[in-house]
Amino acid sequence: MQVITYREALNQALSEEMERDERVFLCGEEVAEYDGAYKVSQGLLKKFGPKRVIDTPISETGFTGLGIGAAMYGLRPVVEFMTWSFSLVCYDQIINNAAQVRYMSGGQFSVPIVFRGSSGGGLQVGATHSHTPENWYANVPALTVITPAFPDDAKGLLKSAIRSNNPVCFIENEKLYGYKDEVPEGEHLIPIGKGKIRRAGNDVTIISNSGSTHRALAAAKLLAEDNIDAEVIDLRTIKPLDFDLIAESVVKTNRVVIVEENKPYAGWGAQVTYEIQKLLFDHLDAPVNRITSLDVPQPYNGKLEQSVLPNEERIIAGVRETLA
Amino acid sequence: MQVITYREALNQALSEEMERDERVFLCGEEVAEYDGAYKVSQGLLKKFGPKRVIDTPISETGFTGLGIGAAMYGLRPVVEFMTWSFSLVCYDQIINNAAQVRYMSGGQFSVPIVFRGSSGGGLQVGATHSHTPENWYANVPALTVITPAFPDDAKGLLKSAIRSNNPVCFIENEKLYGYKDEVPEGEHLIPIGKGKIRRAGNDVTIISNSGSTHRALAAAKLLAEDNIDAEVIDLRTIKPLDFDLIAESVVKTNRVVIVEENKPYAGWGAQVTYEIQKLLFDHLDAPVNRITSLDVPQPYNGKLEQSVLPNEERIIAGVRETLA
Amino acid sequence: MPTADKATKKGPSLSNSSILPPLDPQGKLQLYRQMLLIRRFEEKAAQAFQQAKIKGFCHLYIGQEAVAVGTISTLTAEDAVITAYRDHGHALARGMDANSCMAELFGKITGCSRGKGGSMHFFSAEKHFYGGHGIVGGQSALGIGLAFGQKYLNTGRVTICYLGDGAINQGAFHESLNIAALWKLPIIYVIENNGYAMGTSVSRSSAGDPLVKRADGYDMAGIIADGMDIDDVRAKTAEAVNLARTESLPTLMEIRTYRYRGHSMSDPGNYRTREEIEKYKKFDPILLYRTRLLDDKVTTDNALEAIDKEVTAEAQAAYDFADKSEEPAFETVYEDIFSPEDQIDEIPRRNLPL
Amino acid sequence: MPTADKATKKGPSLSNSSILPPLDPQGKLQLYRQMLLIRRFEEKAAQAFQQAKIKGFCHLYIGQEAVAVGTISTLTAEDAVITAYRDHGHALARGMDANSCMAELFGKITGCSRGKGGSMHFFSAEKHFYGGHGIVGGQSALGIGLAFGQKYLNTGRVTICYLGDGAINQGAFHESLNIAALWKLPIIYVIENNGYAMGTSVSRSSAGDPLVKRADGYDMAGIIADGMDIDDVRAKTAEAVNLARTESLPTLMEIRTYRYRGHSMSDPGNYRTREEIEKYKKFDPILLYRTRLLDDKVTTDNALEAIDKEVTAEAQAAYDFADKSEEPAFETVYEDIFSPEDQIDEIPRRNLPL
Ligand SMILES: Cc1ncc(C[n+]2csc(CCOP(=O)(O)OP(=O)(O)O)c2C)c(N)n1
Ligand SMILES: Cc1ncc(C[n+]2csc(CCOP(=O)(O)OP(=O)(O)O)c2C)c(N)n1
Ligand SMILES: [Mg+2]
Ligand SMILES: [Mg+2]
Repeated sequence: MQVITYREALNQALSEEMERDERVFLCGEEVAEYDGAYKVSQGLLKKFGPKRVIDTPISETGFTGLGIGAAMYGLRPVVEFMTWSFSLVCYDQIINNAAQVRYMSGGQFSVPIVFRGSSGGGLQVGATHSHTPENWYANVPALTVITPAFPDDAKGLLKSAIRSNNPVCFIENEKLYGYKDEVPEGEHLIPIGKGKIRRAGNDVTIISNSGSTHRALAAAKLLAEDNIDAEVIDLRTIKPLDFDLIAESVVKTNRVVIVEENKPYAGWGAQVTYEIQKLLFDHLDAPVNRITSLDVPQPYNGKLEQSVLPNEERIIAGVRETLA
Repeated sequence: MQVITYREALNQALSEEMERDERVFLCGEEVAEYDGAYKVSQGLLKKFGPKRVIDTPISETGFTGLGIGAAMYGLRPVVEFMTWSFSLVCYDQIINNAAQVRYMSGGQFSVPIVFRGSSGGGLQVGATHSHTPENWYANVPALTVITPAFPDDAKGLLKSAIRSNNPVCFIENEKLYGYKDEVPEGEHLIPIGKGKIRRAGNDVTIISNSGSTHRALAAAKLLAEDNIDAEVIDLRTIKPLDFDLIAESVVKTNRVVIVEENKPYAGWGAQVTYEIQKLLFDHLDAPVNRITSLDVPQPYNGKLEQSVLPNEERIIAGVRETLA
Repeated sequence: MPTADKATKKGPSLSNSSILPPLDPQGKLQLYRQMLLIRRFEEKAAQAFQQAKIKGFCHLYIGQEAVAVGTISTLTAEDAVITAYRDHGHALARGMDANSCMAELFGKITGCSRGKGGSMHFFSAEKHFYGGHGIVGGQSALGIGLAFGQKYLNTGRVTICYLGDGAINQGAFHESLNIAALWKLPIIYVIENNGYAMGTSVSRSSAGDPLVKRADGYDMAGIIADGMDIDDVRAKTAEAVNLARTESLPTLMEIRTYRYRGHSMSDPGNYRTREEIEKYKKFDPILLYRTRLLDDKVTTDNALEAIDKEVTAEAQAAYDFADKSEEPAFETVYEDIFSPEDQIDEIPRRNLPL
Repeated sequence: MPTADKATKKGPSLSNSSILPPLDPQGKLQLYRQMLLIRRFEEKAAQAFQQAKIKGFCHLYIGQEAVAVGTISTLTAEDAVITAYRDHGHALARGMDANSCMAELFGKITGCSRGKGGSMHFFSAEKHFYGGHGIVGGQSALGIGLAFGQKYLNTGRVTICYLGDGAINQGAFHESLNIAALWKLPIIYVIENNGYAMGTSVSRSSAGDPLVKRADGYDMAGIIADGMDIDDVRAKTAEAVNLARTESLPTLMEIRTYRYRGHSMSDPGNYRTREEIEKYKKFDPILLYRTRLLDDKVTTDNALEAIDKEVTAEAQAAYDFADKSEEPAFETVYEDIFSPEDQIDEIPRRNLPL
């Protein structure tokens, strides 16, 4: 199987889907002539031309709205945010328009659109540029939120997202763009709404997504040296949640640690906690524990930022606490 | 004691604080000559003149940013959103600027600002106009989120919010503007971050805020007829949470139902659930139960909308489930 | 004041002579009929609102009828229309059924948005009516998306996107103007300048006069029309539509009009005098057109009365239809959220545990 | 190309003759020194970035020095300055200490934002420098707030708010222009038109030429200056500052400039040719001013060399200071979030259970 980066996997998904369906187009800042700020769209302008790979002005509200209108008109736009942090300037378009037009029109207009781009902290770009917007969007009825951790999922889920007839927030992780792994060539669809066990284990269930899955796996490895056998679930899709998969694991381990980069107050892990304690109350031998970002704005300094993120040290401590 | 409406209580708070401190000014759409879309600012233009009570263009990003800049400059702005649903167009200003400038400047610039306005559903104004943004803002480090349910709190908390040296999201409830109750005249400060027991009880703790507190109280009354004795906590401040008050009650009742108008996925009640199960695990005799809005966009039709809201019927069923 | 004969033109590309073929009497009466239907429909709606059969917000269009009817009359049935929350007039001018519009106001399942949208959120895929949008200025960004789709798919169609004089101060509008001009999209932005955004007069909300001047900054064509005179509206709009259709170029129009009623049904309207309203009523677009039709001997008093009877009956029928229609069943609350998937497996949506 | 002698003026209120008193030789050398300090500082920063002592984004200002130095030289020390993420030049021109600026780039506790802001988020309350803002266009709304505060408090002060040519297409900017004009706020918006927004040339991002034309729509004064010529920058800015200070009226300036380096340190810059860059280097603002100073016999080669030595040493000292400074202690992560309360009880903030 090919071994390619997360970035290349996304690029393949875009390329294959654009080839497959003429209605798919990509727009965003620097996606065309610059080949993408993070090179996810490398080569696409050359391949598909300026009609379908389109550089926009720095007008997120304008081009997000444009994408939604075009989707209502029957196209299948992929709108790139250079980073999801910049989606805050067009929050209204995503929520009031993309997510609600179908409902408000009594089902007359669908909005088959994918919003995608990088996100997350750890790159020392400061508080304005380091948001993890999962919870803000997952809270919105009618939005689907996908956060792949591995190249194969990046490809397979992006292809599924583009084929979905509904608005999808596809939240990539900047730190993973260079991560390499096996990815099937050609047609490769990962189902939306399905998590995956990335490490089987019996002692504790660690639930994570995106960059946090890698942190969780690293922590699990270290815990194994101490004979703590953690199961790591990579949610992949944040909404809808694959609760069946969670339940199966929790029924087995009876202990849960959630690792999420969201800021803590009402992050997505709070929802997962709610559902677990509500539906699996008698299966819990300890409180669900969350390892989140600290409840502070993102600092620039590298050491401070590392301490803000849900780092391995804190995950390990969290697991030990849960097992204590 | 004077018996006045929630609206009048807010008006008194504004008026008293503007009188007290010349740096306080109010801006927003229709706050001046129109006396406020919901008449919260009635008479203030007449009293304080157009320098301090200012009609803005329909430019939420512009005037929110203006407020933040003015706060950095030493003024104490109160920025009115006609409804909080319209704050989605200026989400970036609130999060990246109001909530982060102090941190990013290493503490050099404070942002003493109050964002306030109506919110909530039940008025049949459709999906674009019925948001309850508590969770979106409470998630943000450095924001304080206040949601008064009663006129006395409306007055006392707004006065405290205006005197705070930090950015406060003060989320009023449109359905409560006409609600009348006793309110102390003149100086009356309610501490931010303190909840209040609005009904004492022993069987179950109902945690709520804003409009939901009234629904919870109504449900508690009906439950009492069935000899179910519910304690109703009105959080008043959503962030920071008054966890001590919650804990005291939960240790007594061992059962919790949260009533919130937020959409369910990662609403504020999910955070409260997380904290309760984490810190009071052994005190829970049943899962924490949440009665939230349904996970659908807000429909216009009145009956549908009532079914979407956390109505009394659902609260009662939720309490029964928790006690079962 | 309306600016009959004071219309100015900007931008190099607008043709100088009207490119509309003259209307036959039938066509003229049709315009009259549409304007009057909107008025009677809304008078009925106002009544229903008083009876609490309509709830929430209800923004009436009375006084502005010549704008929607005039502009839309220059379009083909397949061109796209999108507007703000004051959308009854545009919906009816677009040919949407009065019954389904009234039923939507009543929140009934027979409504044009199945009772889910309400007054501010009318939609009709069939009539290429893309809403009805509640957030001020938000639709301007969707508008470029429709025009983009039209161009992308080579449809030869154009889009009209309406917004209010107050809405021009939303950032979304400016971002959209820039993109429309930069990418040469076939869109006509129509600022319906009715003098007020709620209680705020234009001069208190917008720097720069006339509003249409803002087009210049984007090297976009700009044009002013008198919204009380449907012929002027049609002539000016036709130029803009022609520019969009033949050269795929956008235009910003400012159409000067006036609303007689409050901003919404709950607006006492203290920000303007009764005299001002009365003055504008002398320029009533329906009255004006009526006089012109009679002066030009296009029709007779009797014929116009007959039309009034017809549309009054149509409005009443809509009221009755709406009143008798069913409320949506509870289950519909969960419908219309997600489009069925046809290219991937259905996504396993679940109701969150509540 | 820079537009020396092609500057145009718009708006009725700008005075025609320069209102700046002529600079004495000392003053001229001071301008030269500031520009050169910025350049040497950033060359050092580039080096430190290569050494991975600076992380994240680092947007260099090299080539644009005459804009920050020229504009800020027309202000008093108490006027307000606010800009975007390409902020090193403005910070130094504002008189912020090179040590604290370099230390901020290194993320040290001695940095001007205590190591929390980084390159994009410089601040100094003492120097009336209101940031350093990372979200494109976002600062334009804060700018009207500063100017509003200045007017409200009757300070007689003015604000300069900088933004890039790409930033003018953010809605925030337009909303702010409208409010600035409508409320007559003492603000000067300076578009630093360096030809590119990352890899997107102006003509690919902005409809309308020149950019400053967008001021017309708001009946706001607009003015173009040659950003490679510090004297032109000063003369034009002084007019705008005067208008703000004496009549409390805003101006939109477009200052044409060029950046020699990539958008940020990680930009390979394939979107423009080496020739283009070389062409602009002939207009280098520092070189140009140096030549003028020598031609005008204001100073000598030797004196200018001495200045170069001084600022090079200052940049090196800043590097050494930054390098030797302490990292912030872990506890500081929880500091600077909340301002202490002095009118109400301290709010019982608690760390969330993690
Ligand atoms: C972003 C946003 N802010 C505020 C409102 C509330 N609002 C609804 S209509 C309106 C006035 C709009 O005036 P105008 O654009 O002139 O349109 P008109 O009502 O005159 O048709 C306001 C402020 C809103 N719906 N959306
Ligand atoms: C809202 C937003 N969108 C996108 C970005 C990413 N971004 C940072 S700088 C930049 C280009 C800005 O160009 P310009 O305004 O011309 O300023 P310059 O970099 O030339 O100084 C972009 C797209 C951002 N920071 N904020
Ligand atoms: Mg209006
Ligand atoms: Mg630039």
